[in-house]
Amino acid sequence: MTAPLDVSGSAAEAQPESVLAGAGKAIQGRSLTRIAWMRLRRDKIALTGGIVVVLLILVAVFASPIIAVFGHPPLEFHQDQIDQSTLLPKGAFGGMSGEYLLGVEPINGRDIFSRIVAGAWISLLIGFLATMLSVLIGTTLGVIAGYFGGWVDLVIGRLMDVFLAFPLLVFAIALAGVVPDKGFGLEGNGLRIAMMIFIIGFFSWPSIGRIVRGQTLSLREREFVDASRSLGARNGYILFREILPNLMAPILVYATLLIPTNILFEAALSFLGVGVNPPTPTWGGMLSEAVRFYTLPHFVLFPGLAIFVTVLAFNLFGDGLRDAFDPRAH
Amino acid sequence: MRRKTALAGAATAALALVLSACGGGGGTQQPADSSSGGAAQPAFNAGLNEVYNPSTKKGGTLKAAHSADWDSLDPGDTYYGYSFNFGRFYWRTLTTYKPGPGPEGNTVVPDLAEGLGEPSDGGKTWTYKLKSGLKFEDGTPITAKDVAYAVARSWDKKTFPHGPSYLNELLDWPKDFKGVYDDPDADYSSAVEATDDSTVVFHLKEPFASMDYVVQMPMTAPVPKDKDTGAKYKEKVVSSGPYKFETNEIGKGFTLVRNDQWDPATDPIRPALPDRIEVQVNVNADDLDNQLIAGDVHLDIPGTGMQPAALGKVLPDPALKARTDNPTIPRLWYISVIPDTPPLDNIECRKAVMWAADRVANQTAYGGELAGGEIATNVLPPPIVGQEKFDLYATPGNKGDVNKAKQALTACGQPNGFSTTMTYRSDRPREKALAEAMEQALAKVGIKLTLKGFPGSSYFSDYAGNVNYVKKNGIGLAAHGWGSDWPDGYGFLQAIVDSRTIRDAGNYNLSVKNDEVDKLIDQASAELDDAARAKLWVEVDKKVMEDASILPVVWAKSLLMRGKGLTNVAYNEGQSMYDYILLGVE
Amino acid sequence: MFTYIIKRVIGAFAMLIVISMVTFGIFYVVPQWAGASPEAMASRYVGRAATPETVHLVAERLGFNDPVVVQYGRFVKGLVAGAEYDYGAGVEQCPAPCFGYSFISGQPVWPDLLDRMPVTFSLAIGAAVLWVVGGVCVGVISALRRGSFFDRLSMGTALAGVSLPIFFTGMLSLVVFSYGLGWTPPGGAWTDISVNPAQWAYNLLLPWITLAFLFAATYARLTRAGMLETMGEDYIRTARAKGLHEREVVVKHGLRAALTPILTLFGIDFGLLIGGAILTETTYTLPGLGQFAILAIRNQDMPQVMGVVLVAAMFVVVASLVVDLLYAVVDPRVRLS
Amino acid sequence: MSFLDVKDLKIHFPTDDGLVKSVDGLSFSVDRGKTLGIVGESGSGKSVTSLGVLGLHKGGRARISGEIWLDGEELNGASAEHVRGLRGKKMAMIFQDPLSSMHPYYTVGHQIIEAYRIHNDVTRQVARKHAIDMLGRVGIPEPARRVDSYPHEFSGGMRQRAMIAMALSCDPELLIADEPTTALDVTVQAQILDLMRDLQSEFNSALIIITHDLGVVAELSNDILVMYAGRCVEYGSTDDIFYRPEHPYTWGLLGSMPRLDREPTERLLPIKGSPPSLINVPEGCAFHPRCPFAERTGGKAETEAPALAETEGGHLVRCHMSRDERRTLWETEIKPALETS
Repeated sequence: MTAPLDVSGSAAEAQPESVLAGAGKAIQGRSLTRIAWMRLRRDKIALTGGIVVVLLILVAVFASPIIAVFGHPPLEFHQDQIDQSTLLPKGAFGGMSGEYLLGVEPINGRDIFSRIVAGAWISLLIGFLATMLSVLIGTTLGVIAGYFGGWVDLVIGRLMDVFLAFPLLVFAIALAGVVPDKGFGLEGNGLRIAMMIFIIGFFSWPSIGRIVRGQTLSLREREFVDASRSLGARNGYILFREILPNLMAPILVYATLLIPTNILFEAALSFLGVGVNPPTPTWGGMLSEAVRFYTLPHFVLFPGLAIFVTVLAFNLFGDGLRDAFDPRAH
Repeated sequence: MRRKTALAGAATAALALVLSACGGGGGTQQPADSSSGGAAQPAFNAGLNEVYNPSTKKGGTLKAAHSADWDSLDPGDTYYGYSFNFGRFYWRTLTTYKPGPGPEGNTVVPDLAEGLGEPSDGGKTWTYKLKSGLKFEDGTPITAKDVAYAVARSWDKKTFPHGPSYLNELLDWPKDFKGVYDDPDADYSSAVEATDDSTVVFHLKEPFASMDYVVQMPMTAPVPKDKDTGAKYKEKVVSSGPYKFETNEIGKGFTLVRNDQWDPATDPIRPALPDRIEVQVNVNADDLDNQLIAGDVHLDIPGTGMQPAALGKVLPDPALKARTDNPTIPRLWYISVIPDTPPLDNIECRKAVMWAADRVANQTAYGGELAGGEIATNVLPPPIVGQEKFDLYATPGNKGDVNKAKQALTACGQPNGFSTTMTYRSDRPREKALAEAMEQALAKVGIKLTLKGFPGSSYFSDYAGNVNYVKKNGIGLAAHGWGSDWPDGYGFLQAIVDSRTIRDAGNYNLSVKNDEVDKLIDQASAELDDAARAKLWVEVDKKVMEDASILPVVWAKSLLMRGKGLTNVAYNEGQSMYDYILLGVE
Repeated sequence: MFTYIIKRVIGAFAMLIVISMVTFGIFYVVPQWAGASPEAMASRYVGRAATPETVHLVAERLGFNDPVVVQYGRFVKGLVAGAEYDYGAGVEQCPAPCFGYSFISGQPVWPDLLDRMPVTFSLAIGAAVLWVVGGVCVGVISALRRGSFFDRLSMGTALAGVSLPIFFTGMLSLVVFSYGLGWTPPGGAWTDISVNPAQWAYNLLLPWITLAFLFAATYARLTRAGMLETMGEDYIRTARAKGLHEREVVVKHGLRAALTPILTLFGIDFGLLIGGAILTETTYTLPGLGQFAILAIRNQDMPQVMGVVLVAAMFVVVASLVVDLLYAVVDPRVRLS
Repeated sequence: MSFLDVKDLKIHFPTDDGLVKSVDGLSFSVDRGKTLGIVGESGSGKSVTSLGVLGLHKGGRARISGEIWLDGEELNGASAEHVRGLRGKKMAMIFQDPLSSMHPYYTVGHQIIEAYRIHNDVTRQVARKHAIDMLGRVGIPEPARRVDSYPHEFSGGMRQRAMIAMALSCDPELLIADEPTTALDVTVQAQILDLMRDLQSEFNSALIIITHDLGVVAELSNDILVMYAGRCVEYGSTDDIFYRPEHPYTWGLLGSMPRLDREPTERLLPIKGSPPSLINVPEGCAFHPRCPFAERTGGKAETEAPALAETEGGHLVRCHMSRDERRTLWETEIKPALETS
């Protein structure tokens, strides 16, 4: 599966030249960030996405109190809710009730609502940290490739090709299978999560690397870079003072769009059974258990919807952010 | 070989068992009219103690499916119960389990042989006389040489790594024997020989009584030497039974058609009803259940029961439930409590685990009473001859006893509990559910479990059955399951509780390392009297439970569904599933 | 052009070698670091309760006692020059490319891979046709009617589409259309096109649609963005000024240019997909390369894993090469060197 | 009535930020064989005007009003399809940047053939011959070979010639050239202008040249229209504009015109500031914030929009200053400054 990520530049419509020329005067002097913020504030859909993202983060952070009020501990068995012969929930609609908001799991009667709330942090944490890792690797290598060009660019370009040609999931599954119990000062789920962050982040850097490389290439040719080079500035100075600051906007945008992709990746790994160790709940893991009980719609639906809403929210927000930063879009 | 003594000890004892149980066993009746009439109305467990829907009508196509794949179709390279059972459509062995329902299914009857084996030399030599008129599918007669050759080829574990090793260990193979492939002219008559066209003689290193049970395994199915292609033979097995291969695509399926060279006069035990048998492998398990319910498939080959989604459909529906049988099979699902891992090296800590476990939750994890099995209180499952049920760790409602567990923890010096790791096979959802249930139950007494799943394919080789791995990673508990090759104490217990079988990797005994248990095993193996021996195996069982190194979960039951239009359906205890060779279609 | 192809092919080979070494390392070296002895590795492939002798023999036969370099060399030699397989009663020639024999079933890997390719190809090609046609059409219409109800609806759907994991949509579609309504066959249904084309299509309909939905969403978004951009280009104005019919302006001048970046993406997507649509095939239990890969990993069947990984990587490499060549054909400004 | 008669043309674009009045009440006319120059800074609405005449804003978001009479036919009210049929055939356009204005994926020949075949029912071979012929006529050497080249394989001047060949392929009666030489070297500019003059006399078409550079239209045009902020500020014969200009903006343009006898970097009478946003056109006279003489109107410039008024003989000026005041300024201050420099 490839990242269903829109990596192309955004659109510009045929506009009378006067509009842009005229607008150019009015907004001169404002920073790009402020313009972007102004645009973002007007984009209701993107704002909705952003608000949902914030809510999700809050849910992940305050999972314990939420569960305490609305549910039962996510690992707690409620076998009294289960029909002992079929092992399915006794109540209608998968045992949904005021007590168990989204019903209970078959076999052990765990509270699905609580498990979904408790599963949020894994998805978000891995989504965020893996993205940071790929941004770090992608930006470093992309800037180096774009700035220095020549054989360095060639080698890094080939490296990106190799990564793109890797059957990712196969590797992820294989690697996850051979990871030991302890290592790098971590053990158990800590190591497991670190490994997933590593796998996901390490394999998704080329997408951001390519964008950064392209941007660096064009920045390198700009006058201000030429100017400081002619003044004898060192590479390091040019890179950190002049190129990187100008890369911040595209990096921010594509990082935001990479998060949902990585969340989907995490869900896929958990779905294939190589995620964090049970009984820690994850949305992908819940879905993979639901496969065996496909006759229970609620068991399939809720974790799936949780993934969907999260990914959609990030996509909406990221799209809005990109439109806001990309002057051609408006 | 540590195993030798055990085998030798078992020898004469088992002999007595077999002879008495068989009652001179002739087994010449047609199974359809064997038992008391048979049942025709669908009812729950209708195929358990009698033949359901008996029929002698020939014709039709039996459609069977398998959610995974055979280890091998080669009689010398297979070790799955369903394979032993199903293979009898296209192979015949010296003996076989008596077909049909009821306790007699545990006994063996001659198949290729005219009668059961003739022991001599105090049980060190076993002679089998072949029937006359036996032919391979190409019309060439089956001779004793073909049987001896089949046994000799199966010795080569390099070529046939999957099959059982009993004959490798029992027979007196030449010292420098390299196998029939590496040394085609080797003389292996010191182990097995054809003294004439119809006489097969086995020479054992030590006396051994249960030879008739061993030769019912497919290593004795004849293989013509000139058609033998080693590891590729499974692609084109030459039939000695009533059906032969029409097509065979490894990994997809195969079709069996009638073998016109098979003479029913030589074979009273196989009614051979269908004209054709079609087998699909690697079918999605849920789809297989649905097809079985709908009637598109007659038979689920592995015979281990239905998937949870189907159970949810079948159990509440009386009409569907009436099509099922629910036998207890000689299999125990359990948890190894590994004494190598501190603090489980202290027996009190192990006992704490015993007391803390919620047996009902564990049973539910395994699929509940019908699909999972009866709550197990000790190691030996009920179908094992002489089994006794006892419970050293009885708790109210089987829900575990926090107080007793805490007392044990205190006695262990860990009053606040401890942390350890539990492994399970990640491709087995029931083991995962079990691990989660254990995590919950043990948490109540302060024992913190970390759960780790591993692929089933390398579970015993690389992880739970690998001594180094277990020690290095501090594995305290491991989900496990075991079924017996034949239904006595030795057949069930030896591989999983004898500490002397333990080696570096690939172990099945993960946790029982107790000298007293080993001593009792030797004692039981040497005991001649049936009843006394059975008692001794029960003693082994008790000792293991006292050692608290095995936490029994369930004595497995499988919920089997009789396919629509299937005739002559009967559960056979020896096979632990439906007796496939009896089946016919309407 | 010719030297370019040669260069790329050499580069592709180098990439495959790197990938094969990494894969080999993961499956052969990492377990040893974790402390697995050759015997421990061999005991994965023996039957229940195998004796130590059996395990030792199998370790010897599978070559686990040799240094890893030797084992890798043997693998490469098999690929390049073929290999011999001793099946006991004789020796079989396994012609190049010989990916070896399954450690579990003893079957040669390459024919198994060939056998599964039609499934994955059928899945990928059918879905690709749907998603390219569907995604591009929707994208073009959305771009031309920017801001219309259709645009909002289809872009909303598309965004939802890229946000849905395929194992979720796949499962839902099975629950609804197969188990619920009975309109489509259950998972795992596969008929070769040469046996019955109608049945072939019927069986694959649901996987096609589900997979296409995911990708169509991406392609619709990309096409829309690309169309908006190209339709603002000067040459579109020129085309209009020439008096061209609007449809021709859109299709011949606008779409043609808008599709080139999509071609690149399509090459990568399609290459990855024919290398094994793991999640789709898992969800619908289709016997394709993706399922093969999952089974091979679960069974730790190393020759099968090596085979499927290399074949999958090869498809990606070939697809990207083809795309680059096509790019030069489509866009005359691109010069290959 | 002239061959092309545009009356009170308004082209407005609604945007998120407000209504953009790109063209706001423009009237002009051109006859066959005559040339009109439209001059103004970028953003003054010249290009929008030309696209509007061609009907290229139809169907978009633009709000268009006014009348466009071409050869006795009103185009603004006509159907889009009808106007499309006229485009390329009756009226054609040459664009500013030939590299971006030609499709990069098609050969030059293909693009000319395509243009020709829309309006002429001929075979590909005939059209190809015609294309080669046209390329030859615009002065492209070896046209039979170059016909299969891609735009990016041409030099800038060649591309513009090809562009002209494409525009002329159907013998249009009205030809609009939008900054035809802006993207070209000075030497090539002259060649292209010569070519256009020759071709115009050959085809006897009406020609509109749009440019920000008065120099371009000096020799070519019969009439010149000076645009500012979507409106006409001065309209007259070429002589009027060059020798008797009356609008301060025109003076500014003249002052910024490069001349051979002047240093190219030198800009006399530069126009301070930049063109206004068309969303917020300044109150009163649109030019007043940049006009050095605004204070002479006594505040009128900030409050009241001046009308376009005839000074004499078809010479129109939009300015609050009186005719005499303007003429005096021109004669006493501006002209001498321009001449002495």
